[in-house]
Amino acid sequence: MSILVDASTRAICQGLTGRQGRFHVRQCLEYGTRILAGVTPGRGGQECLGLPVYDTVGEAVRHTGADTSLVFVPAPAAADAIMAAADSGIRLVVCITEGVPALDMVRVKAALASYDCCLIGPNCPGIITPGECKLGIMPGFIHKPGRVGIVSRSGTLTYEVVHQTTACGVGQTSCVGIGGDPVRGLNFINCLEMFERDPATEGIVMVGEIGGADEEEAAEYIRSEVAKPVVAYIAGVTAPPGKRMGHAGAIVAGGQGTAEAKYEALEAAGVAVTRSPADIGATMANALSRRA
Amino acid sequence: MSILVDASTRAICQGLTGRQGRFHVRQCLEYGTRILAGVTPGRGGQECLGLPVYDTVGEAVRHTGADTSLVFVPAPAAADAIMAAADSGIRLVVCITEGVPALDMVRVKAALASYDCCLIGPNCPGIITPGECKLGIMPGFIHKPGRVGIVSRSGTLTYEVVHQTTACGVGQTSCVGIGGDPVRGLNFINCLEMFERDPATEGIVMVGEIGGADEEEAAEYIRSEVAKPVVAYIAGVTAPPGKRMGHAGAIVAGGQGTAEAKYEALEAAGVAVTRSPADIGATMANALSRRA
Amino acid sequence: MNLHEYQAKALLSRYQVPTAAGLAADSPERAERSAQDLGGERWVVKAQVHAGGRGKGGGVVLCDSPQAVRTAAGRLLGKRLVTPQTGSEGLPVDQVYVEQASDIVRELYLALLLDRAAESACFVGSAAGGMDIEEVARSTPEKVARIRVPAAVGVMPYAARQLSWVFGLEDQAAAQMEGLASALYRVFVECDASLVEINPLVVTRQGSLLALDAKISLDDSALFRQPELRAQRDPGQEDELERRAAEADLSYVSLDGSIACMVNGAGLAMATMDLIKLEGGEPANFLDVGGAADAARVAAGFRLILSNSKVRAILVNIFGGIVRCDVIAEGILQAVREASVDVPVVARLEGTNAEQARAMLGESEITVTAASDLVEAARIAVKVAA
Amino acid sequence: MNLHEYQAKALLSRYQVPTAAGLAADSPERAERSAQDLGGERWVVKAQVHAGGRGKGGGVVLCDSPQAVRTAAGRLLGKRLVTPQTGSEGLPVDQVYVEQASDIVRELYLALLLDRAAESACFVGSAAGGMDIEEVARSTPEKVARIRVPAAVGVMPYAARQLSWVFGLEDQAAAQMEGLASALYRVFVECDASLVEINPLVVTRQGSLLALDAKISLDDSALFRQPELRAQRDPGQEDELERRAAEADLSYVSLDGSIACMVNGAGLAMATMDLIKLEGGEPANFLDVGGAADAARVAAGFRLILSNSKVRAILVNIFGGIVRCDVIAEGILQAVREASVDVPVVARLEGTNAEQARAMLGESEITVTAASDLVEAARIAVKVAA
Repeated sequence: MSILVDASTRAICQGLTGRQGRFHVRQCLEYGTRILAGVTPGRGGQECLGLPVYDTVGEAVRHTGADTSLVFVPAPAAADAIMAAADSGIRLVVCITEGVPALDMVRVKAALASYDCCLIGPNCPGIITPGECKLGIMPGFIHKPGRVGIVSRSGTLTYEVVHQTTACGVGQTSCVGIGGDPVRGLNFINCLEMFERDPATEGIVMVGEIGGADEEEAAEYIRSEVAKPVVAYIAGVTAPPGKRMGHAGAIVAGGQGTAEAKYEALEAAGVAVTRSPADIGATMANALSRRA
Repeated sequence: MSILVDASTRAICQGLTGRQGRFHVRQCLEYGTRILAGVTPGRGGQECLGLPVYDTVGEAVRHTGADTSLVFVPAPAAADAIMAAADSGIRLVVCITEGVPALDMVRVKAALASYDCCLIGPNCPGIITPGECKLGIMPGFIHKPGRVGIVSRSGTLTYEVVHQTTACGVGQTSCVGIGGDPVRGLNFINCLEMFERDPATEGIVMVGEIGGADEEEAAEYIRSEVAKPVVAYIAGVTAPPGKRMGHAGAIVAGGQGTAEAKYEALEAAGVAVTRSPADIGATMANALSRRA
Repeated sequence: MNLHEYQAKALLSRYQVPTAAGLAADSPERAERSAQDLGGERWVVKAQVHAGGRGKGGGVVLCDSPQAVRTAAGRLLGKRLVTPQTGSEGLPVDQVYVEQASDIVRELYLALLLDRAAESACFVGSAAGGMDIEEVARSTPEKVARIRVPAAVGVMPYAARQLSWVFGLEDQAAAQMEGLASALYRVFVECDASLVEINPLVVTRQGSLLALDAKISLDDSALFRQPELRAQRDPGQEDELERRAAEADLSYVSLDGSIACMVNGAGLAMATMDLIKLEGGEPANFLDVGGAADAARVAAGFRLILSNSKVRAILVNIFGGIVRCDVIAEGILQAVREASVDVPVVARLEGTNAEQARAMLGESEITVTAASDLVEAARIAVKVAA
Repeated sequence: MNLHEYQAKALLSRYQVPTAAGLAADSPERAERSAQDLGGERWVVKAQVHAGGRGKGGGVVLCDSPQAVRTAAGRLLGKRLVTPQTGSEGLPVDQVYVEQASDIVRELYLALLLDRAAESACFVGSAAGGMDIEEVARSTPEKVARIRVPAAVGVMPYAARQLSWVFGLEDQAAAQMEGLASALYRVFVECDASLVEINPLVVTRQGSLLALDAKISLDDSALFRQPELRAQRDPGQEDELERRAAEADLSYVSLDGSIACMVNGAGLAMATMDLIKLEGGEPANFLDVGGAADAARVAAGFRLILSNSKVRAILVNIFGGIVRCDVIAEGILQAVREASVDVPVVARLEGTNAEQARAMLGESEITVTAASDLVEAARIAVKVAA
């Protein structure tokens, strides 16, 4: 079992014909993911990586029966691509694109509320269910089918956690990179809810970072709604206030969003926090074995 | 028990100082409803029906701790009033106002999705929990505390149903008039869900009418999610297509929204439908006694 | 409220929607002069009525001289046009629209309407234009595409791309589609429309898009902020009784039966009609005198009902809530007295002071049958009307 | 990207936000002439730096003659201004803004910003203007009002009413508030701002509103569609290393410690800094060379790091996913060779071809310590930097 994607997922790629799209979709296909077509306005009728390319998402959906889309279009076109997918009946949009204007996302999030469509990202590594479906830019080989769900605002830091959970043998059910932008699709709480419901997931790793109050809200949620063990790490204890640490969303502004405040909230909610990014896997393995 | 409002509800009235507002709030107060203040921009500091009047909802909320608002403002100001309430922390807005432009409601509904605020109406009689709280224009005396939840798109037709359920002795837990506009707040499904969860509600009466597909969607929902007996009546079997029957939302357009189609969907979902508006109470009483 | 084609096209032109050059005329002479002023070689003369299917009813005439335009206009103006959508009495033709004929390659259907289920504006498009879209939607739903326009984002490029795909447009026409989609949405929002329909939207021989016919319906509730559009209302296209009802702030719809009804509240009014039908009768009208009916409204309702000569009985159904039944009873008696009603009146009054009201009706010298419940009221009305 | 006060006010004026008359000047002479051109009796000379608290740092001078304006400008221009928000090095003053002094009755705080939790624009207002709003929010949160602006509805009248209530405005000022709220939202949306702050917004003796100071921050991700605003960037206000990093498309933030780090990915970069701290060291910087780092980026990263003289050790942490570690190792060796690095370099390479990469580092003539895991890497770096 898993969340959101599995071996039956039928996907298309918006922006397949771009450099990024072609590069990463090739890897997804090699991983065994069923990406069935690409969409690039103005390139309908062409082929790319052996896949048909359509002008519109509607056309691609009609021909492939896809319900999931992986988005690699350039930032100025990302909002349009996400909405095109939602309006064409796509149920899950994974938007890798970095640098999407925040107000575009404000509008897209408001509009998505009326669609039955789930967005991951933008500015995220994507989602993977090890051994079944990889929709994103993460290195597939570090994953191992297993018992732990991972949700993270970071990219390479997620790979680090995956690496640790693979190394200590617990493996992963699904790993979701929700992205580093201030306004984004899925949030911690959405993923926690899905992992809590997923029978195969025995524990959850949550990797947060400075900025915003999502981790604090997640802590509240965990306290009342999550029975499975949760391990959390928050990056950015040493980050100075007022400075954007790479991600658009990673900034301590107005005294809000410090790593310390997040740790406190999570600890108060009974989450097993670790202050060392090197101990995440071990802490999770530990939590699972205490349960067993 | 009840849904949405009860003896503890603390309400304000937006548009209290208008003719309609004053008239109906007086009746609500006489019924025992805790309406604590009025809001009319430009009239802050005045008194009306012995209640303080404020310029803004924010001010009224701060002074009264209200979490519910009854709206009687004129149609051009209704959208603004609803949003003012939502943004001031009001959790339930009951908008009686008739004739609100449809596009205003489109925008308001889209905006409300990001608030923890429930809207009833507009163009509706309001909500009542008999013996506890009346927020609307329904005649209080026809109600009787009891076992049946009523949800209806109509006004006086609801009173008819209330009258019947009072007469046959089953009484009501709460009665919600969701209103006759095409775009509105609470829908059948929301109310069905609340009544299903309410321990005091033993059966549900649903009064629909021609236009839209809400009854069909409700039928789907009842089939899978509602265990309590549901009795339904749909007004407008004899209504000709293309003609608006009073309510902005009551129109059979493009062959969609006929009473027959709604009856079929409800019957297929196992709902006890009645074709006679005079038999609704008896059908409900019957359904309840079969259960007992 | 509906706009005429010529009004809709003038509005669309203002938003840069491409339309053929055309002029409205209210006399054959003006029609001829319009054709001359417009220039060209062929013209279309179209009867301006609030109904579709004008072609089938002979309301659209292709002419190859200004003289022929005059003749066609003369045959249409001042008459009533019957189309599949008008009913047998048809609608009066007070204006014709004279337009340069277009060179058409394909006919498409495009509309922007309020989608109740999605609670947003929604494009409806089909490559099967010029036809009855409801029929197309029933028989081949896959040929009708719906593209929502969420309020928070408005029209984004994908909407035009999806429509171009549905229509099979390329090059110039596809490029035009984006501007057209945005323009229609602006019309929709800025004019408080509930429907902006272009049927057919045509591709001309030159490969560009043109709105060949146009229908715009406005949200009556928003007319208070659309004074310019409200002024374009043509009461001549409306059912006279319905128009009079609207002026008295009553909601009335003419039906074909013989039992008139007068009810407070739209839902209860429909329910009353349904009950008449269940009891074997046929309702003559829908009439909602308002949730807060008073004696004056009841009187106005009676006047309206009695204008319909098919009426054989009147059923009054009032659920008195806030309103007191005795006040209504007094209103009924007074109205029946003043309007010298010559058909049987059955009244069912329930709610506040209902007993007292029934007594008043019983004691009156005027024959108003007081029914004790809804079913009895309907039965009596059906019986006396037979 | 931030705008200077004078740029922000020019922008606000274009949207009809009331501001006092003012002119920017880059020399004492121009400042004097600006005062003369503006007219009036008293002027304020304000240092244009990207930081608040200018008053406390002596960057705001009230003058009662053009001569005094010249003197004040002379004292500010060409210097670095230190305020509570600049750090000890301060920021360069290349421009002053000369403005007519206003007659102030009350000072308010008004901002429109992106509310992450609400995922919408949000007004923040407080009657306690002219002060540090974060301090006000901490000590007396009830004095700070937040009013969201949902994208689907924009600014509706209630927003201005609520703000007027929070501010205690009446009459003329309250009437002005509605226009002001709408104008700020237009600026916010049309300029892709992340913050439009007016602090203080003042009520003048004449009873009208005036934006006395203004700060506008723009969304860097949206600058591609704001060419006019992008052109107003002042690189002189930015940290030089951070600016150079941005030009090389790297993400860099200067810190005060001695252990430089270079990491691929922002989250892993922060985690690496945190680990250095946990092991008893202090990071010298945040540096994200990108999730898809290559040899060229690694080289650019080294050049950047080495510009900081406080650096005593370098920790490279690369999680090779899509990227191959052997390629990165080659890049490290080359960069260290070319840049003649004279501080110890510790590298932790994990992921694709990590073994091979470690071997390459071990075999090289250049001393790069290959650590086998994250903790070891941090420990070694802390040890060698001590």
